[in-house]
Amino acid sequence: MSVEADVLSNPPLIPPRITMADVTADVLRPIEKPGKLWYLGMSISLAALLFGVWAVAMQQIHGVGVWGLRNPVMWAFDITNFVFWIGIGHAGTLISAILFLLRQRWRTSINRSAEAMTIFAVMTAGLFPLIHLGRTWYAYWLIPYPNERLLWVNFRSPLLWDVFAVSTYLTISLCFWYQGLVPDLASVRDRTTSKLKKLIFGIFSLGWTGSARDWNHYEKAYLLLAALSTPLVLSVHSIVSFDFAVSLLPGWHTTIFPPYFVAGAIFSGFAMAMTLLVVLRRVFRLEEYIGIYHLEMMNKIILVTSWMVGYAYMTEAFTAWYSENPYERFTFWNRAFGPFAWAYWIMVTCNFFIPQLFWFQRARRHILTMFIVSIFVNIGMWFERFTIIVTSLHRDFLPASWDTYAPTIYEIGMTVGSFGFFMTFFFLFARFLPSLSLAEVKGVLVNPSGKKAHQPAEAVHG
Amino acid sequence: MSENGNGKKQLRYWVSLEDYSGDPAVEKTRQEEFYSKPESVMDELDRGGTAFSRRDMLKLAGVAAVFAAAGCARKPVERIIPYVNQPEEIIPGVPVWYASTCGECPAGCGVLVKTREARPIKIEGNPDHPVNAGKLCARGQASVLNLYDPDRLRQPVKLSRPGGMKQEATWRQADSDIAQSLKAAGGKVRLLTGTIHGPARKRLVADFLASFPGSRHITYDAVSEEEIRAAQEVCYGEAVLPRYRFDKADVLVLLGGDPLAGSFSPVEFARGFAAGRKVKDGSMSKVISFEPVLSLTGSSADLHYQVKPEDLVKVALGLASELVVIQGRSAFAGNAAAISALRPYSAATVEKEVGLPEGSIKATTAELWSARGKSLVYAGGMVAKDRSALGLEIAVNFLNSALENEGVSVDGTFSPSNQSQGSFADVLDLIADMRAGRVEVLIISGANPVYSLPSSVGFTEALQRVKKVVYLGDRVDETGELCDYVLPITHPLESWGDAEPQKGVFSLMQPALRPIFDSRSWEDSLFAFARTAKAGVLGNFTGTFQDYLKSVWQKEIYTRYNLAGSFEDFWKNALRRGVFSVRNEDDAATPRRFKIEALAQIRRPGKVDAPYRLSLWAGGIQQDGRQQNNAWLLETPDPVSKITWDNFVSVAPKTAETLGLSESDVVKLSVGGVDAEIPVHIQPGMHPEVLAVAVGWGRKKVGRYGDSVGTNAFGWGKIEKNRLLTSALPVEISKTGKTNQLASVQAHHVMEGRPVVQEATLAEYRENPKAGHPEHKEELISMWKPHEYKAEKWGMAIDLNACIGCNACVVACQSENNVPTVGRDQVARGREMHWIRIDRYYSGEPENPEVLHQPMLCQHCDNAPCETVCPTLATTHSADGLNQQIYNRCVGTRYCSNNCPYKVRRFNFYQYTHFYDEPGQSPLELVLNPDVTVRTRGIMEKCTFCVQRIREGRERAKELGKPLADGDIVTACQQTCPAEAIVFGDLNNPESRVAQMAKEPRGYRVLDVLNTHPAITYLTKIRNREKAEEV
Amino acid sequence: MAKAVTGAVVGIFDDPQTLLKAGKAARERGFKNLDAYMPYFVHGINEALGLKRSWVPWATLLAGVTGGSLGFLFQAWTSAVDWPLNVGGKPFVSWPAFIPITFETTVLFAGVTTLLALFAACRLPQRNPKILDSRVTDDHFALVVPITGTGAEEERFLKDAGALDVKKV
Amino acid sequence: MGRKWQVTLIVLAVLGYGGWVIAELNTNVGYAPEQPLPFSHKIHAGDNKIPCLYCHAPAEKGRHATVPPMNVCMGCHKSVAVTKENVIKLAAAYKADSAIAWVRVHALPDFTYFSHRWHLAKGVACQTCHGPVETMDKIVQVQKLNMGWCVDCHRQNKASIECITCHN
Repeated sequence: MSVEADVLSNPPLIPPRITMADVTADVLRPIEKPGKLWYLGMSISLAALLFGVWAVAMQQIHGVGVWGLRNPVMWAFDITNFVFWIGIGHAGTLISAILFLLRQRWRTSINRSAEAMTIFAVMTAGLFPLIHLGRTWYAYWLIPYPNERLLWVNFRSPLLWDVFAVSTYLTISLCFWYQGLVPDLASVRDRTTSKLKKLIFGIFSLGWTGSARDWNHYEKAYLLLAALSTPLVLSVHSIVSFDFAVSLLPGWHTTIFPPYFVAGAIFSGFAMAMTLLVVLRRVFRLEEYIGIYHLEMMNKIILVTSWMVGYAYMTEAFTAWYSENPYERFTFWNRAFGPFAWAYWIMVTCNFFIPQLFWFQRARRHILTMFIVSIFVNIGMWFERFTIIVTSLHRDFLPASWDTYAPTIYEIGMTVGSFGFFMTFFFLFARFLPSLSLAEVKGVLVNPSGKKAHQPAEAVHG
Repeated sequence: MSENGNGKKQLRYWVSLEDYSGDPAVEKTRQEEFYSKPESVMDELDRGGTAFSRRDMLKLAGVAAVFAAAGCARKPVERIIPYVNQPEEIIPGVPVWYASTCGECPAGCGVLVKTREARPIKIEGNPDHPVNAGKLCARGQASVLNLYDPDRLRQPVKLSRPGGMKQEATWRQADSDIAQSLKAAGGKVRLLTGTIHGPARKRLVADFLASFPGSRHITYDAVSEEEIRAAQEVCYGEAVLPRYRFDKADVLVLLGGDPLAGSFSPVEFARGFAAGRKVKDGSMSKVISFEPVLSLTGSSADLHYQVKPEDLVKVALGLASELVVIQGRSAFAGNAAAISALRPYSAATVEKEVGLPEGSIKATTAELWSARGKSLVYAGGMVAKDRSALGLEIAVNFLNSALENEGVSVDGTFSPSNQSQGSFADVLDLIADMRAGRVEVLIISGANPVYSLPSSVGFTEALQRVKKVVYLGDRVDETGELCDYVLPITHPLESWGDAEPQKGVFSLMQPALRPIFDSRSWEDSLFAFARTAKAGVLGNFTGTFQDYLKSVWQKEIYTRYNLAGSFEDFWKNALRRGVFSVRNEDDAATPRRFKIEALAQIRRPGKVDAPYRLSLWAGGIQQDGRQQNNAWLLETPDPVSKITWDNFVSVAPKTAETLGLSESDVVKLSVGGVDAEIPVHIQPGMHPEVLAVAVGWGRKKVGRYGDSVGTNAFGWGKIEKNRLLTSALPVEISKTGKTNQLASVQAHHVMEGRPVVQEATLAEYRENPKAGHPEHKEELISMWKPHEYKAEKWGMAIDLNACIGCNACVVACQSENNVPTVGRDQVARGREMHWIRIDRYYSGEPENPEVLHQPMLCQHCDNAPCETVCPTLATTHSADGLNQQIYNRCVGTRYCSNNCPYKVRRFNFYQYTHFYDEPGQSPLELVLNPDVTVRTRGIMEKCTFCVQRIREGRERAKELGKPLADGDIVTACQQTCPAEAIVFGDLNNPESRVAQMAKEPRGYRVLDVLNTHPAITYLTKIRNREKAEEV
Repeated sequence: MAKAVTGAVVGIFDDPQTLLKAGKAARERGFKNLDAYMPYFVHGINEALGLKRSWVPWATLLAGVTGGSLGFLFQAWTSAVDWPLNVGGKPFVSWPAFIPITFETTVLFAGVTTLLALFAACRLPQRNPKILDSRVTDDHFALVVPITGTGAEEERFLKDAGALDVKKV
Repeated sequence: MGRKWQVTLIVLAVLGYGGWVIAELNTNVGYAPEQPLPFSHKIHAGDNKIPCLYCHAPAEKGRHATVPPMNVCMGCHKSVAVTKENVIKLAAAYKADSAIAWVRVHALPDFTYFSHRWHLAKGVACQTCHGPVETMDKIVQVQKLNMGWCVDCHRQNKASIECITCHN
């Protein structure tokens, strides 16, 4: 089995002494017995989730009025969170699909958790379009189903595109993730001694046997799903950006938005994946599988995408100036120097200035540094969405309708709760499912059987 | 409304009204059989009852909340309770209109009351009425809400004084007790009322006084114009209140007056004022204002000069001096008395002393002289009421006479006004009498002296010396709680009455429904007292006030004017039309001779020895505070400051800087030892040495909405030589360190150079009718072919020159479209629900800005950005060009609002309709218009161009078998606009007024660069000035 | 003529390279219907065992085309035929606005079909899968050689090819 | 394989039927509550052939058809069938000046605008929406009266299906 180019220029992805059996044992260990840290993390997540449930319950009972929204700021934390989580949900599929297509083998250690992260992030994101509705109980009206009113929906509305994009993305990500899980579930099934687990994993592994014929179809389907997911992942955030780009609000109505949003999504997704992986490898002692090399590769991507969003900030400002459109110009001036300038500068600092640390290899390879930077990027990307939404809305065309915005405890609760929701799922995933792709990791082992210790594997195919 | 052949509204009239006998049994059945809420119906159902004694209720469509929207379970059981005997004139679902007179202030505007199933739901101006010609102010529009005020007194109350222990009383008990006191008083009876001017009402008061010989009637208006009348007496020999003809003034000079708001005939003045402001054949009126504050009228002025209140008289004298002494013009040129009186006030001196720009007096004089006979100098209002108020009015009279306006734009002989007759001196006499024990019975009606008199006059203390105080009012308010009896009076919509606002204009008030509560009109109460006392003429009169009214009209109008036809025909016609005018509108007044010796009465203007002086002012929304429990009005923004739910002290920006004050800081104002705390509003356009506070706020006992809202500024009034001074009061201002966030509906006040309100000077306009529009560099293109509008395409045109910013349209829309009020806290959070708002911008220097008012409502864009983004198709375009909002399809994404460049969409953040239909609010829900859906929480709403009125107009046309004509359909805002700034109609009909206006070179569409194709055309604001810099 | 298959012999390997070599050798020796069991996809096994190309991509293509056309036609039909409404002055068939959803339905149909096709191709789910050896989902590989005779030949072959363990099933 | 398909089909059928049932329940078809007096349209409109608009006169002039005011009932029942138990009850209620609280059967949501007048003017028969009332002893809701049902009829008759025709 080959690691090809990687082997030439880089140390092996995974220490050569690791065998296939080690992989199975190490990765499945948490499933057998979680550690104390897991319980701690889970409790914090549940507490945050509970706060969010309370906040959302109050909002649903009393109305959107409990939030700080007002005319003209009709969206703020709700849609900020939505876009933020959708963005987070991008790294997973990107790592899985695009890096798969690009044959980036270092993805194998992180793609499973990244995919899980995608799914949980999209689930979290998907809550916000529901929560933010004035009448959540009619959310199903956004679905074009035949009904007694004979009414359809407005296919011209970007919100409807969102409905399709997000649900498609969630479905396809689930398919992709699940397909990846099937062989691993079979591994658990064949390994566990517990009857119950055997039954459950037996059901979910669908009776996978690992036959070469099945693997033949499997590989093809995986490739196809990866190929479908790649434009999909790009389309989803493009469509989310259409929510803004298709409107006519200065600061929203921008053609740069689709690539800018996609880059931002990858950026934030990688940052979030970084945050999680740093924790995950520590909590589940997977340092050998998720090595510094993996993290460094991710940091390089963070650096690149940081420049992409930084470039987008500059382009936006330049276009506004160059357009001579007074509304557009004002909006960007207002972002940088208006009442919400603090949010803008948090965004620029966190997203552009701080990641520049990754020019230095020492920073790229230093766990604490990368952890802190990733947190900053998460914060910065949240504020990017906040800046786009709130600063554009609060001062638009008619100065008489200008106003301000301040969040309430319910919006903060909802936001904290969304992290709780996401983390709860992630901890459950790490506890009950193999957090690394066994099959794929085994595929990149230097010495799968452990027989020819410390020798590079021999290439079978070019 | 039913139709006769010519398509005009045919008015029904009230046929009979049950006798108010005061008999307990009758009273009881009346209470029982009157309105009930659906809730109470359900209660009885729950108790197993099936039979009801509800004669007047069929169904309150629209009242029941829209809870049945899409439940999966069986719908809640609904009951239908039919009439036992259906009144002939009622067809369920078809409105019935009554003509009446607005009872909210003595201006006496005529109204048409729209009732549905016997409940008034909307008030509109009566087009046949000579005073208001179909238009109404915000207060008039809001008065229908007062009818259903849940805090109205529901039965007679007896109080023990002092201490105010309340207990219920019966009418019989109260009447006999009061009658006894009246009989025993031996003429020591006083009747204290507001201005009363109907022939029958005046006769009733006279008869009542005659029934108890020795008794007296005192008229008291909290906001009065008595200086005008006093000056008229000095100058022309008779204490009349002239009818000011703003429509005849090509040049209008204002000296501290605010005729368009808070004055004695605001609708009439606004009509006349706006008529002159409209550009016709390249000309329009010119308005120059000299004032200490930025009043609503001043906000429309072409030139605005800031003058301290005590200096107004100097300006007036300076103008007169310039005209007569320097330029030697007018009939008074060379008059020695005039010259000697005016010589000290040369323009240069005045300009220097007062701080006016050089040449301003001369220029103003020149404008006035060039328009002599077609101009008007006006002063009045609370802001002008300082020590020299009388002198100011005399000087103004002199100017009007010198400018040959007397008899033209000042009508003191032909049809003078009766609209303000209060006399403060009389009130002081009354108080002296009360103190001296010369008053045994005091009956108060239509006045709230305990609230509106400064405590220094000692009315409250004097009240304790009166044996029996009877308050005829609709609630136990500040005055009521210090009386022996509070007898609930009917609302004007439940009452008979009459008015003669101007000589020869007789206006009739008739009830549109029977009293909701156990109440009695004040007239009937006077009857009952006299009858129970068996005293005088009234004691022998057997009928009700309705019969009395009819008999007085027969004698004093029908017989007096020798009218043709039978009296019954005359009466029916009067009821149908609501008004009978003997005034021939073509007749002119005769100019009176100005007594030149009057000039000698102008006292040498004094100086106010204080760094700041306080001016009180009466606005057009709260005026004297009698409607302070009206939530619609509380939430109507003050037209200039845009602040709701509070009053404030206005401070010039420079002054705020000097004193270190910022918006909403609470300061303590101290005037002659009277202290009160009040939040600060930084008001551009104020004179820097003047602080201003509106009266009409700070009531303590008015009800759930108005209690303790704001600060009572009447308390700062100062008594000097039997006169009440409300301006130029030396004031100390000190910070308290507290803040009280004012609930403003507008947070940003300048246009940031955007072409939102486009303006030009008259000179520029004459040169280029398109002046003021920004030049488009390129044509707007579209990817798509526009949709065709085959039949009508509704549109609107708004003349920014005419709009005075008064907010009448806001309240009219609220009333028509069931727009809820949201309360101070929600307004402060930017969630007011008004479908139409008036954006007010300042331009120029903050010290003396120009003001622009722009009504902003849904623009019904052809390419509506809101529609494209709605995922559920809750907002789409109709075939007649309306941007329709389907509430029950809305899920509340709020995306439409985000994408609306005009931000005219309103979101129901909470269940705001609880304002109307929460159980404790009963009977407020009866005000809801059953033709308009009540919106629930979580949905978006906005202006519909009054789609229900469009439908009604269509159905009317269909009924008559005629095509829709221009003007058949008017929106609520257009209907009430006193300035007639709003025109609605079919843009596809080239003959329609709206299509004509849309084509005018002045026409422009707001934000048209966005290619939204709004259906609303605005006409450029034209300033009547030569050059832009001449401010 | 191929003889009837009477069973199979399974050889367990612990190294992918050995497996590949064994597979190749088995095919060269003329064994038919070979199969292998692996914990992960070992590149080259298709060629080694002579497996056919998967048909799954055809299903994906078909579903994608169907999804896209249905998506677009559905939008056009509801917006322009069933109940045409003037939305923001746009034409009833605002085709540019329909592109995003057309794309999404394409991907949705194609993606879901891919997974379903995979299941169909692998005959999943199976109630009682034949698990040859629990180690093949962990760290071992298995080569399955169907037997047409006694099976001795196959057994021997596997042992020779380096199988750790050979058993008959 | 065959079993699987069968199971899938059955599940789908049950779901579809369930959805249909829920949708149908929501329409209140068949709603026929007890009324305070057992008024029979069959006797009045069927046997005695009293025209609908005789009692429901406002339907021609305005939005509401209304339950007739009691004076309309008493117009006949002063002299007709005065000895019947329920007519005696009716007369007693009328005399006591108290109305009967009927249970509403045909109801549209408050956010819809519907005018009987213009439907009658276009010649829509009462029975189109209310069913064969003249054969009913007790009034029962026959038609769904939901939006799809209204729109269907409007489409068939080329009436307006503009949103604001019914919603404002």
